[in-house]
Amino acid sequence: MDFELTDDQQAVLDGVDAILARFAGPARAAELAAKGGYDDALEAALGEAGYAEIALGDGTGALEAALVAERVARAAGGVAFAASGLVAPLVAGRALPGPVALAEADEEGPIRFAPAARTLLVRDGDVARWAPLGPGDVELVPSNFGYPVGRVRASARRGVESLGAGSGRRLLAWWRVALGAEALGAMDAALRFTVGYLRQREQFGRPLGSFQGVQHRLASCAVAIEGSRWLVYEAAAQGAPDEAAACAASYALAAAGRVHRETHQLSGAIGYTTEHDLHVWSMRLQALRLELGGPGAQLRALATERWGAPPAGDRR
Amino acid sequence: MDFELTDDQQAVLDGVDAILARFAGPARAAELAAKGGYDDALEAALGEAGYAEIALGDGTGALEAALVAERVARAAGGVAFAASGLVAPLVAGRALPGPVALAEADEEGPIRFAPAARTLLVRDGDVARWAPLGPGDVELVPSNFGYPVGRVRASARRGVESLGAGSGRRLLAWWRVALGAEALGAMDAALRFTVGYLRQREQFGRPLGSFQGVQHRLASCAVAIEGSRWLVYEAAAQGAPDEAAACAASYALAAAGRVHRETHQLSGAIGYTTEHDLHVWSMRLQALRLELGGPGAQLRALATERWGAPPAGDRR
Amino acid sequence: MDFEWDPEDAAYREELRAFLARELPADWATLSKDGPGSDAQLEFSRAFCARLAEAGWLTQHWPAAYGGRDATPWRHAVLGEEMWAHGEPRGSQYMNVNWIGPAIMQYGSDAQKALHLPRISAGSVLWCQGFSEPNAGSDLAALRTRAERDGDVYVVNGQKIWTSYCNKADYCFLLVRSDPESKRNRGISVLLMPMDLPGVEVREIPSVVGARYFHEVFLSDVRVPVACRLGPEHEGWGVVTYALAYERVGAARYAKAALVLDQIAEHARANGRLGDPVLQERLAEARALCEAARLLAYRVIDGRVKGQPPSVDTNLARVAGTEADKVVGELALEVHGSEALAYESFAAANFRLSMTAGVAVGATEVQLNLIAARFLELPKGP
Amino acid sequence: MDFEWDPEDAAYREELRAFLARELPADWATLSKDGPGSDAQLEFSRAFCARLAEAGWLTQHWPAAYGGRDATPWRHAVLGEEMWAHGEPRGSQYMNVNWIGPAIMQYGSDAQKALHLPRISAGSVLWCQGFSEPNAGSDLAALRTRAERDGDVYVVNGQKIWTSYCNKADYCFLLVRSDPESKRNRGISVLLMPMDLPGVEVREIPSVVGARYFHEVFLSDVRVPVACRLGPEHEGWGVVTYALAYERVGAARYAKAALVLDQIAEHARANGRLGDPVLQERLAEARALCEAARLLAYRVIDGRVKGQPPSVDTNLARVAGTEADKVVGELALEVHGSEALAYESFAAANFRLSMTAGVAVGATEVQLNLIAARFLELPKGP
Repeated sequence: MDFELTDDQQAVLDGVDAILARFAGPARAAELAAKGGYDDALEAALGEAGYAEIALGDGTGALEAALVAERVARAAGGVAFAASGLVAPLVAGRALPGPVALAEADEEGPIRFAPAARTLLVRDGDVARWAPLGPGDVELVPSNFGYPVGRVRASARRGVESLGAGSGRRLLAWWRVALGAEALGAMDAALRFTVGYLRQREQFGRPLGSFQGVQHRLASCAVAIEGSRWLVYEAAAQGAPDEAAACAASYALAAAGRVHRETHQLSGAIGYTTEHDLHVWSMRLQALRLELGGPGAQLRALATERWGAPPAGDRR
Repeated sequence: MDFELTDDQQAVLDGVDAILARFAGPARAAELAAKGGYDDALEAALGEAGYAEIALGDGTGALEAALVAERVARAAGGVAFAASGLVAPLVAGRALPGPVALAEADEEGPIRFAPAARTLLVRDGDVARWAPLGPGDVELVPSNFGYPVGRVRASARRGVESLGAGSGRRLLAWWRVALGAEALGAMDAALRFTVGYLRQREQFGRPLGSFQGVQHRLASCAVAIEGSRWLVYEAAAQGAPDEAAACAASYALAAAGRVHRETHQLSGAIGYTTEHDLHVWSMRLQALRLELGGPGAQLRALATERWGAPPAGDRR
Repeated sequence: MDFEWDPEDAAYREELRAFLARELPADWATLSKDGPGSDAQLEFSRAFCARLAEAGWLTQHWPAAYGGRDATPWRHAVLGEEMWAHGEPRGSQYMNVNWIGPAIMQYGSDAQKALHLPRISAGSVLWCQGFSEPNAGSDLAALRTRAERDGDVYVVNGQKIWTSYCNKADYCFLLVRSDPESKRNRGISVLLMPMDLPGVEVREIPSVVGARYFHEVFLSDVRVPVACRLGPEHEGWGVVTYALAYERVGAARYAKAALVLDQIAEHARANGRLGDPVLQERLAEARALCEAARLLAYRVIDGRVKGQPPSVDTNLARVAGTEADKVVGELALEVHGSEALAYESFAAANFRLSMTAGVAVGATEVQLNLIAARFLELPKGP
Repeated sequence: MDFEWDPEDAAYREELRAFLARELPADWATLSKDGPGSDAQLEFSRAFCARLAEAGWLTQHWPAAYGGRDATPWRHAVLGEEMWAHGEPRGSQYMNVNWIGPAIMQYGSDAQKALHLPRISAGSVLWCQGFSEPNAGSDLAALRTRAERDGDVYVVNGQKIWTSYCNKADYCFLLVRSDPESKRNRGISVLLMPMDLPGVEVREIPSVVGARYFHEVFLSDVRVPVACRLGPEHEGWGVVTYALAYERVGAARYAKAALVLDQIAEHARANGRLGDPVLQERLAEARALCEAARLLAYRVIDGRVKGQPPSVDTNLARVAGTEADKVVGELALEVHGSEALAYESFAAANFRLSMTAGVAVGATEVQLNLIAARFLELPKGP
């Protein structure tokens, strides 16, 4: 047991932080979001520095990939690193041509990062399939949840190459870990933004952040975020066991809902303008809650994994 | 529309308050609870003053009976007024020999007030049945949720006399209104106790009740209680329409859970001792949440009534 | 106690619904997606309110002396519920009729009454409110916008923020500090400022809620005639307090939330998911919140009918209305799943508008403070 | 980072479980229903702890110099989890080994060490803690119990409240104000007071949690030898702070909650209700809370292993542990329905014990204050 980063892990994160400081951040995210764009420059920079291979690297693996995915989300990076750099290599056993978008075969709604993706990785029951995405396969859908999203033609959603029996289950588990890591990074940043704002914002003659009613709500968010952190890290480090992955996603997506609600409630009107940064993370938190059947589906999966509860189907 | 008591209603409540001041209150409740007893003196006093007939009275009806049930619960009265004085007459069209206990035919758990009841009113699908209870029919069950409870023999739970088609539905609706009224009275008293305690209790040099973190939580409870109040009153005044009754019970039982949790959390250790009064109301709030399938069953019923959602069965 | 609608009020509701069915265009759902502040809806409101005025309903609750019908607050509440439930086709004009008009009746000069009241009751004028400032959010008394007297005019300098509707507004109900030496809620005046005066500059604040939702208003040496002042100089706090007391019932958010909730349930049914017990319980929880908010709002109306002074009932109702609105907004997202990612989707539109609940009506935290102080009588913190 | 147990610790857990399976009597579930403070459980703990001591595990985490094995905090955490998951058969003695012993090692005289440590490590002595007072709950520094020096003794007068375990205790770890002129956390001393001294009177506070759960201790002219003082006079605050730093990991409530949760799921399965989606989601929510609390507690242990000073991690872990415990307690009631009305039922027993979570470990509000101040670095209120 060891809950601190190794020197090597710290070096990995220092490296990624340096890249993110140059190529990411809320201002860049808002700029990209306005046009539904993808951050090719960040993608290239991460690729050049070797982060695309980190999940299957020499001395690095899933945990390091999850840590990077968290950092990218915290910096509101406009790339599909969680899918391309964490999920795809760990399911396929090799890197797939990125950017990668993740899909469920029977889900017809818009898909995150699909407009920019070169590869679609699809869960189709017990198998995962992947397919290259061509220009005519995706229709861009206007959205203001902070990600480029698009609808993928039904034929393209079926995928081409199967990754074998059991790969559907692995995809599900890693996808859950990835959602947890992305939610963690975005929550952390949303809370930090809000805390910083409330520290300096005065009302009724003193900083809003000094009111106990405000403090207790922020402190509860901090507990939810730190809880998410360790569940995500543990699930990633252990290779995404089904139960741990469902548990991490369940907890982190519930925390994401709470952090969205509280940060907006406590930030007031500035939370809604694109001239302050909160929306960059908070809207993404909601988008993450719309994926993979939503928080309820993760909870049901956890009950099934933990107690063998009969699968109850999705709520939608 | 009129949200204030009429003079007649005020007179009814003044009368019942005078009786409760003499025969009820938390000290008396704690004394009775210690031995699982029933308050025959209070029952007699209410009966002599004519309150047993208020639901079918001259110029009084269901709303007045609900108001009295609320007052009895607020004073922690140890009598089954809600069942005997509100539910039974409105379902049967006449008073049944009191005290009345309410049961579901297929529910085997302990029943509130059964040890003292002379009549069991049973919901059995679409009909309501009632039966006299004899001495051998009920086994007293030790409990510390503030009510005398007992198990009723299966044969007695089947009831004797049917109240006709549709009476089961009416019983369900009035039972829900009664649960709401009892929860309302107990919540109101629990919150008032807690507010009073926190006003005077000092910590870190000032009254606990002056801390904003505390105030916001108590204020949220107040909203939940006042919301329960009007939902219960409206449902009673309108004759317990199925939807309104399910709505009142749904909201009030959710509020009861919240008020239990918050009043105990904020009162600290004194909430657990029988030397302070909080437990008298708070434990009853939990008992009410254990009845009639619990909060979830009321919610499902509301969904069925409102949107025709297919009945999903009880959670237990 | 009595929980039945007066039969005439109930009949009026039916009449109003028939009117709405006739008057709202077929593409109203699309038109109203960006909320009452959108260009489309503000524009629409001029025609719609004129029709409401023709029917005698726009200012029916005003005294007959000012062209109204002395309708009861209950009758007016029916209008408010139906309007909110249908996306508030009056646009910003609900402010005009609810509290700007009444404030002018109470404090206005004859000239002000003659200028403004007929236009408001005809539905042909748009107003905005200039309250919030960059450093005074829920704390109105901290305002800094200065109005210096220069003969017959006030020279106004300052900045208002989070102003809705002002891109199309003809007038602004503007709070200014007329006494530069004053503190807190003293030394404030109200100006009925024409928005076309030189020095008034409106800038949209881009927002995730929708286009044209929030604005900043910059005021640079705006010369506002003293004749535009509403009420006594330096005593504007009383004017605002009076005006907002009319606003105590607030928007019928619960009516909107209840209607959206029915639509969510309908969507679930259409997709064969209404049998899911989790969804049933979530829908029912939300329904109960809407119903509680409705009755708590009715309690406020009842107090008003009886001429009682504004009370903490308003705060209780607002907290409940906000909660209902938020829960329904979140539920819409959850039920629609990834389809909600689309900006144009029903769920995303409702979620965006529900996000602002609790901020728009004065932060929920302020309401909770007031409930703690006035209803629970808890001691004040330091 | 590494989330795998050391193989030896994992093997130890198995060994411990086998030990518990052997040592806990068949009626342990009934015996332990009233919690670790009940007469039955305190009595049982003497025999049980003696067996743990024989196995070398009771004080394995103590230094070898004091008869321990220098076991790591991780090893000790395995013991803590298994004990809590099984209803804490050590009774009150977890306090002895966790922090009373270590405080005596650090501050005790040779005579105190010789007297107390062997008995604690043999499992044959019961302690209670005399901290809370009627007017000083979570605010320890407000304590008023006076200890006036009279030659070789302190004459102690005052009252302690909410004291658990003291009906059977041999000693009390007692906080007193030894300097009558002092304020707040100065002028406090710690006394290792024998409970059989004249003037010590214990009264049970009847409680809904269970029999013998809480007590008051009245201290009337109790003459406590000065030799019983632990650490320097008037500097007891430092002693307590040191002792409670050992307690920073706290009870493994999450382990108990997780086990109870599995039992609830088992009950639901047995009754054919595990297919209900609402129940599945509620169970899973609770499971996730337990797991988060477990990992947050591990973070605290990790800090301790590394010799880091106590940090806000403790507060995060406590809030999470409390929440998990409460949610599981409420869920037990809900799943068992009216059967839970019976005092003897599994659900009622768990609910009663879970009710005290968050109070017993220092009010959750205090933990939240500390997280706001230390972790979020929010400004202090007035």
